[in-house]
Amino acid sequence: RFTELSNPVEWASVPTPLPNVDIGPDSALSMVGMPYYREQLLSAWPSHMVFEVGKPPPKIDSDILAKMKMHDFVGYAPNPRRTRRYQVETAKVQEKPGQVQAPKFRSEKAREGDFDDKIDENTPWSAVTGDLRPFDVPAMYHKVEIKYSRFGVDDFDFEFYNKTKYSGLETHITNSYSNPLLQLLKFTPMIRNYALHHTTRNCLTETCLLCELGFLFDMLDKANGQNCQATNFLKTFSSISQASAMGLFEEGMPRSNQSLSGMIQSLNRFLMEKISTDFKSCPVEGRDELDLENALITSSMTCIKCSNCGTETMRPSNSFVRELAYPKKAKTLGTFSTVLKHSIERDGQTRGWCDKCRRYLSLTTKKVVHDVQPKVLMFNAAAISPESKMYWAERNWLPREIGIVVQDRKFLCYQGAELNKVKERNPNVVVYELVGLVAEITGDQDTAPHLVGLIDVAFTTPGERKGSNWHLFNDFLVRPVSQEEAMNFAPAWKLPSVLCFQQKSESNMVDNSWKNNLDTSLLFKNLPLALSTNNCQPLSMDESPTPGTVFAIDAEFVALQKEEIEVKADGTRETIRPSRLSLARVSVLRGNGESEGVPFIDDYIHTKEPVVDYLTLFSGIEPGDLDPMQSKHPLVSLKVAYKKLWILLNLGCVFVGHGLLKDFRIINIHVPKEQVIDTVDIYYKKARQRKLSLRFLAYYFLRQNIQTGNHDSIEDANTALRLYKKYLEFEDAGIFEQMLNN
Amino acid sequence: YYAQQSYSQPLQYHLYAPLGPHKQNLLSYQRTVHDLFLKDSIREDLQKKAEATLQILPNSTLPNVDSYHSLVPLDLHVAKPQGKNAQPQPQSTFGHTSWVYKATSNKDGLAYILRRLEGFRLSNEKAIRVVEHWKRVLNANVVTVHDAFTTRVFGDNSIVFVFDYFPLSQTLQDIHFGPNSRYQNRHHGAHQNQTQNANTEHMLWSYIVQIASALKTIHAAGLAARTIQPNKILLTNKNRIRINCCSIFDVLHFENGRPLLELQQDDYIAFGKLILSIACNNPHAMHNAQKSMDFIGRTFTPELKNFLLYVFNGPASGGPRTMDELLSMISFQLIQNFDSSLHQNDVLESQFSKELENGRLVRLLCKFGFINERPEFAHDHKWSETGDRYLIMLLRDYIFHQVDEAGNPVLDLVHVLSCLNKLDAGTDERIMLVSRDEQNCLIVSFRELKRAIEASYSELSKRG
Amino acid sequence: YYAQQSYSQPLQYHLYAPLGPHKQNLLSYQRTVHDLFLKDSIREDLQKKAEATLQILPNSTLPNVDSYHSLVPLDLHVAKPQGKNAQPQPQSTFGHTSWVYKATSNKDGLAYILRRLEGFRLSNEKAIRVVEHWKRVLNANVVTVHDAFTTRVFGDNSIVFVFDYFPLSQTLQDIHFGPNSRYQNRHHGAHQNQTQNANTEHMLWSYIVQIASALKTIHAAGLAARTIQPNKILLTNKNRIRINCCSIFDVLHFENGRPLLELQQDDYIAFGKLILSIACNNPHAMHNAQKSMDFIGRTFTPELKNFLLYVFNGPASGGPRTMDELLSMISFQLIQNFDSSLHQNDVLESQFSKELENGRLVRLLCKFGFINERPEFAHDHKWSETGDRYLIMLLRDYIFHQVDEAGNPVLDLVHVLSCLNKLDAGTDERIMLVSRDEQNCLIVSFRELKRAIEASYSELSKRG
Repeated sequence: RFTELSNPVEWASVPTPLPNVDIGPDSALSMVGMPYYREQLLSAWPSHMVFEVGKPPPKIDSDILAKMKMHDFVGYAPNPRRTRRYQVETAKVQEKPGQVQAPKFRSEKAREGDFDDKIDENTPWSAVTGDLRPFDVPAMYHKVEIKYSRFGVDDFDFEFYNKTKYSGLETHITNSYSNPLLQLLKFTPMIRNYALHHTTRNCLTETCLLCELGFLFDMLDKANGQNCQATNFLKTFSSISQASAMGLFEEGMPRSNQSLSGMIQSLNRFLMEKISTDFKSCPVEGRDELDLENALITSSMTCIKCSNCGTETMRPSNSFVRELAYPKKAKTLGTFSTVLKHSIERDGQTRGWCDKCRRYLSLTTKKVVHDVQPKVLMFNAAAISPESKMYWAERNWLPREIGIVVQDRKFLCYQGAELNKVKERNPNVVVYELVGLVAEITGDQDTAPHLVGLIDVAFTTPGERKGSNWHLFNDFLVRPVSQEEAMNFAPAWKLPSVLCFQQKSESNMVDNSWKNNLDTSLLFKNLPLALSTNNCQPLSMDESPTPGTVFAIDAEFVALQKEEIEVKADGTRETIRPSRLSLARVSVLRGNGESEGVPFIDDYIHTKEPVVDYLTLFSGIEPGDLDPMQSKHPLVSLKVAYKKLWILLNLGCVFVGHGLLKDFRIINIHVPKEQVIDTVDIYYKKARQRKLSLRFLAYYFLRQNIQTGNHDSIEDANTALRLYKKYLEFEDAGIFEQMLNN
Repeated sequence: YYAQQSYSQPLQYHLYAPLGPHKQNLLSYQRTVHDLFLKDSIREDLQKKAEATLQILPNSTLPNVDSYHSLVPLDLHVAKPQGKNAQPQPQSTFGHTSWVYKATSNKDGLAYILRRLEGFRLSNEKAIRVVEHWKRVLNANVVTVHDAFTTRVFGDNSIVFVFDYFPLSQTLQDIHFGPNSRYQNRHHGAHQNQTQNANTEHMLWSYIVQIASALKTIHAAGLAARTIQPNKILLTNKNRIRINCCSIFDVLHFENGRPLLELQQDDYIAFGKLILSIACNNPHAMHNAQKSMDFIGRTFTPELKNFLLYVFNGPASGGPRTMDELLSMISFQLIQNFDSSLHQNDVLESQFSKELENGRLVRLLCKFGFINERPEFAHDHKWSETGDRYLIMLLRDYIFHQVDEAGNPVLDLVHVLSCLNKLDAGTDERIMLVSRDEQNCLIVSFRELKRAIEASYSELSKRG
Repeated sequence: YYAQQSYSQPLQYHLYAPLGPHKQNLLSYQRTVHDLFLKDSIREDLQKKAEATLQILPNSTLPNVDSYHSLVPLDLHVAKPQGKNAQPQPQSTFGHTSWVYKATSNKDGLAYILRRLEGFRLSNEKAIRVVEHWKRVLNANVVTVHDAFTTRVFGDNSIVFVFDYFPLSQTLQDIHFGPNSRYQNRHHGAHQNQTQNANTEHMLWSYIVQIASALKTIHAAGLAARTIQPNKILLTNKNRIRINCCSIFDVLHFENGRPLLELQQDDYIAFGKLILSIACNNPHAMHNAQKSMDFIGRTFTPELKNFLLYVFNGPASGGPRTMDELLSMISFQLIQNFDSSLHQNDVLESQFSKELENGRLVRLLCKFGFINERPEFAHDHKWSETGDRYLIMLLRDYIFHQVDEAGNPVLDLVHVLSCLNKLDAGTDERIMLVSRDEQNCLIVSFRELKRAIEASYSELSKRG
């Protein structure tokens, strides 16, 4: 039966035969035609949709690539399931997680009236840890950059990066990669003490790095958290040709074959040896000239045994720095102390000449450590090989303390609970504590690696130590961190380079007695070169400075490198480096007494580097002035000029001058506020926020025209002194405010 | 222009792709679907031209002429179709009733224009041989003549000239002086603003340079154009003109042949008249030549006036006008037009390459379609979803199945196109594919994926 | 007029009609003129260019620079890549170690050339601002500079100039004097035949006209090119040249700025040297200027010699060379090149008109791709493989999974395209889909299938 009103059966249409065309690789697709259409085509896309072009190709996370196993041409790896399958990256520009924006310039803040510093100091640095993937570098480890506004470096808010009382070191100085190692040495009490004591001596060697370390450590102490620069240390270091030969200089090294970690380890070796030598040339009173060397060196013998005749020969092999060697093919990862023992003993096989057998044979070598134990044990971690990275990936692998016993030509090393047991039964065990370390931070491919220091600053706290106090020293960024944070590593981005242990008995032995032993002879001497033309009279013995003695000071500079700017594609301009200035002349005048205003220092500094700009108008220095062959002025080395000022500083003298902040920065000295009287600050109208020039002040208050030609530091220092005296007069009469407002 | 009977709806170009609203204020890295594909205006223009070329007259009674068939009469006076059944009126030019047809050659399948002059009796064979010379005149600003022959298929004695066909072209007459001209209501230059005058002058120079180029080729071939008149010059593209109907006068007036030099000098004057009338926006500008020249002097640069003075009066030294002189007079404009035509080339090439790219992407997407999810090979080990085909499937997901954080689909055409392009080129970029169970990542380069697709495809075609 | 309910219409070929003037019967000498700029195989050429543009460097350690990413070092001395791992050597030009990279801008997604000079320390902001003037120089024979900035992301102080990228371009140095130059083994003109000499002269004039065009724009902008040297001029297409590296010298030598007039006059002389050395096929032709000029006189037309005499010696009247004089001197050649470039426009347009459908098909196939086999909606009832989506899946099988009697796959692109076209338009033609288990037939029209896809797609975009 059929229903009467059945729907007609639907049949497929009889298709029209297809055009007999062949669509080859070069033929147009329009060879197959379109039917006529009366409505919008299906292929039409809505026009409101917005698509973005120009996105960089997505990056595959490095940990996935690390786990990838190749099979044919496909790399397989387990899916970490960080996002959904094929989830789009929403951010147009992939920002590095945890990147912290540079703070506003001080001048910007001042303009915007933004004095609100109440932001929780932790926020910018720690808020991001939540979202970090295992290979992401936390914010505080990122390389920090100084920004320069048109007001120069003073406008940069260093405080944003460091709210501790431990000063950081600035970057943008040649070879400042060494900053973390310098900090590590500073917080190793033994080395600190030796350096400062040495510096008080009359060591005049220009290339003495121990002196420079002393100056630097003193500056870091005095700055008490303010940013410092290792300018003079690095300048001296950079002038040592031996260091250049060892490849310790940043400049001129192609980026590709420069392993920063390798450089800092070589530097470590070089420095230890260099300061030991420096110490010998001018030892501290009452100490052996080998004192420092003995404190640093691990002396050992290499025992070479012939495999044929069994003859043993011994050769001394001393070293300041031990390199860690990681056992290969170890079934289980050993502890740090087993690695240490392995590294020190270093059994090995070599082919060599046997005197007895008179032929080349395979020899077994074994290192034997004597019982002399250094006070400071430096290790280079040399964590390059995959197996070494496996060790450092272990959590809490690095022990806080290790104990070493050398008995019967055997080197024994203990840690942890075992050490505590050994301590009880063996009085000969020497216990070392970890002072700190230098670690290399490798970001993603786009950023060059850099170094940071992780240091327990508690060791240099005088007196009894209460627990540990770890700090991160990332150039001028300094932050307290947990011990957990400091002593754990992540092979993807953080690996140790240098480890520093110190004998427990030396901890917290902070010796500040050097301040009482200053050799001040330099102040009273007229060096042969210093045949003064500027009525310069050296201090007589009855003019010996005492705390509070006032001196007027002014310094002049020349430029060694022009300012360098960056102009981006969008036209924004940024100063990358302000012009690099160098001290060219410094004048110090007596501030009181009969000879008030008479200079006793007027040093022109012998400058070896080429000068790109003498800035003659401002400095009064003319080409040739700093060249001993041409100069008509007495030239001294930077070290001599510096040391005089340093002695005055440590005698507690007070410096009067105009705009001294810049002068001190370039001299590379930190003078505590109590010891500075700056006429810029005295004659500062708070309401107008304007700094007044020396020339204007001289004209207005002293009715005197100065700086009519090129500047002259004696004139300027003298003017500042007289302005100060004028100020004292006004103050005395109680009319200073009134005078200033006029 | 005829609508086709059996498919009475003309193409709805606006339905092709939505016209908008186009988003304004997009950032430089943002695109809408319109920016990713060919511009609608270009596509529409080309499609209309193609459509016009393919237009046929249903139930036509027009005969085949020589090797040409499918004749469609065109009325060049009326650019727009005037209703379905309007009969085109023959023109009367060249002293004969004249018809214009579009026709298809059965030699090469291409469309040509047949221009038929009714009632022409050829008495001297040499007359029609003149066209041979013209055939060799190849200039981008001259409509090439391909043939000339006499015929009686229309039931009379006709001569037919065969020219290149330029669909949707218009004459300068239509454009500047026709009833629908957009220049129609423009007032004389005095009332126009500076910019308008500059634009007009720009156009004039473009015309001058192109006509000069055409004349140079024609004169160098020992011929004279004789048709430099607004109704004999076609505008085939924006600002692109071509001298039409060349050779016809040479055939028609073969007997009373005037000296070549005279005819060529006449070309210069006709050239001047044409430019003058367009500049003055008045077809009769020559009637008051002095006034018109004054106007030119007031409105345009002195160079234009100098050009006109030269073509009207000849060189100051007396003697005939020469192409050399003319060209060096306008060389400055010439080089500018040269530059713009090279620019135009660059634009066309980049558009063209984009379309070719799309063509390749279609082929690629079809390969995807051929390979993926073939049910009949499910049992076949080699074709199962492992190895190459598994990768191809995951790649398809990678390209099309992007999601956002909430798991909602993301329809990102740019992502699709850029993936396909990279795949097509086989770049070394590595991407991370994720298995459907989300357990594994597969890292593979586009180069390898391309190879995998090619292998699968050729496997498939071997079976086919 | 009839209802078309169940009727199938033939597909119309209206979208494919060859456009433009037809030139099938060209004589060989005509070809040289008209194909002056056009590559013989545009398709292949464009495909290669697209591939070169997309090429990336696997495992690259090159950083992102400003807004540019995916850097690929190019060695302009060696046009072809020398194997994957060949390290390109830096060039030392402009007095600095110099690198050239291809990079993609994240602002507009286009490829650019970054030219990096190593060890450049900028201390005067004004120097780099010079580039602003150059950015406004837009000429079809000048490689446009887009940006200049300094950067330290390479681990040194570099200045980077951003130029337009021309894939597969070569310098005139490579082409005429390079080791693989096809001009390498040509002997001096005396041994060449007339045709070869004519062709060479043709090319020379083409170069001359193009450089003149570039110089005209540059000089008019108050600048000087300073880089008219064979290794600083790119050939980007057949006979199409562009002056490269403009603005670099202006920035580098900003401090010791020489007067503009002097620099511009230097451009003329460099122009002459370039043409002379190419004409003599000897990079050192200037070393023996007299002999070289004699050779020119013997081999080429007097016009070429006159041109060279003018650029070397300046006008007979003394005084500086001017563009006006130069242009009117070469206007004859200029108009020929103008004609050629218009011809090229015609050819490109006609090629282009065939490729109009590609974009549409890509858009259609992308919709398919977005809808089909989305794994994440497998659990969702509406998105499961029933209803609309089931149909779409069967349609996909119908389009792509055709088999022959033996069950072997049929890979018929024409079938695919005609289905897609019918689907796109939504015709009433009904087709029979077969379920995957082959138990049921579903008869459905393209119109309904189109609706089903539209519905699925809009559902998808609502979620997105």
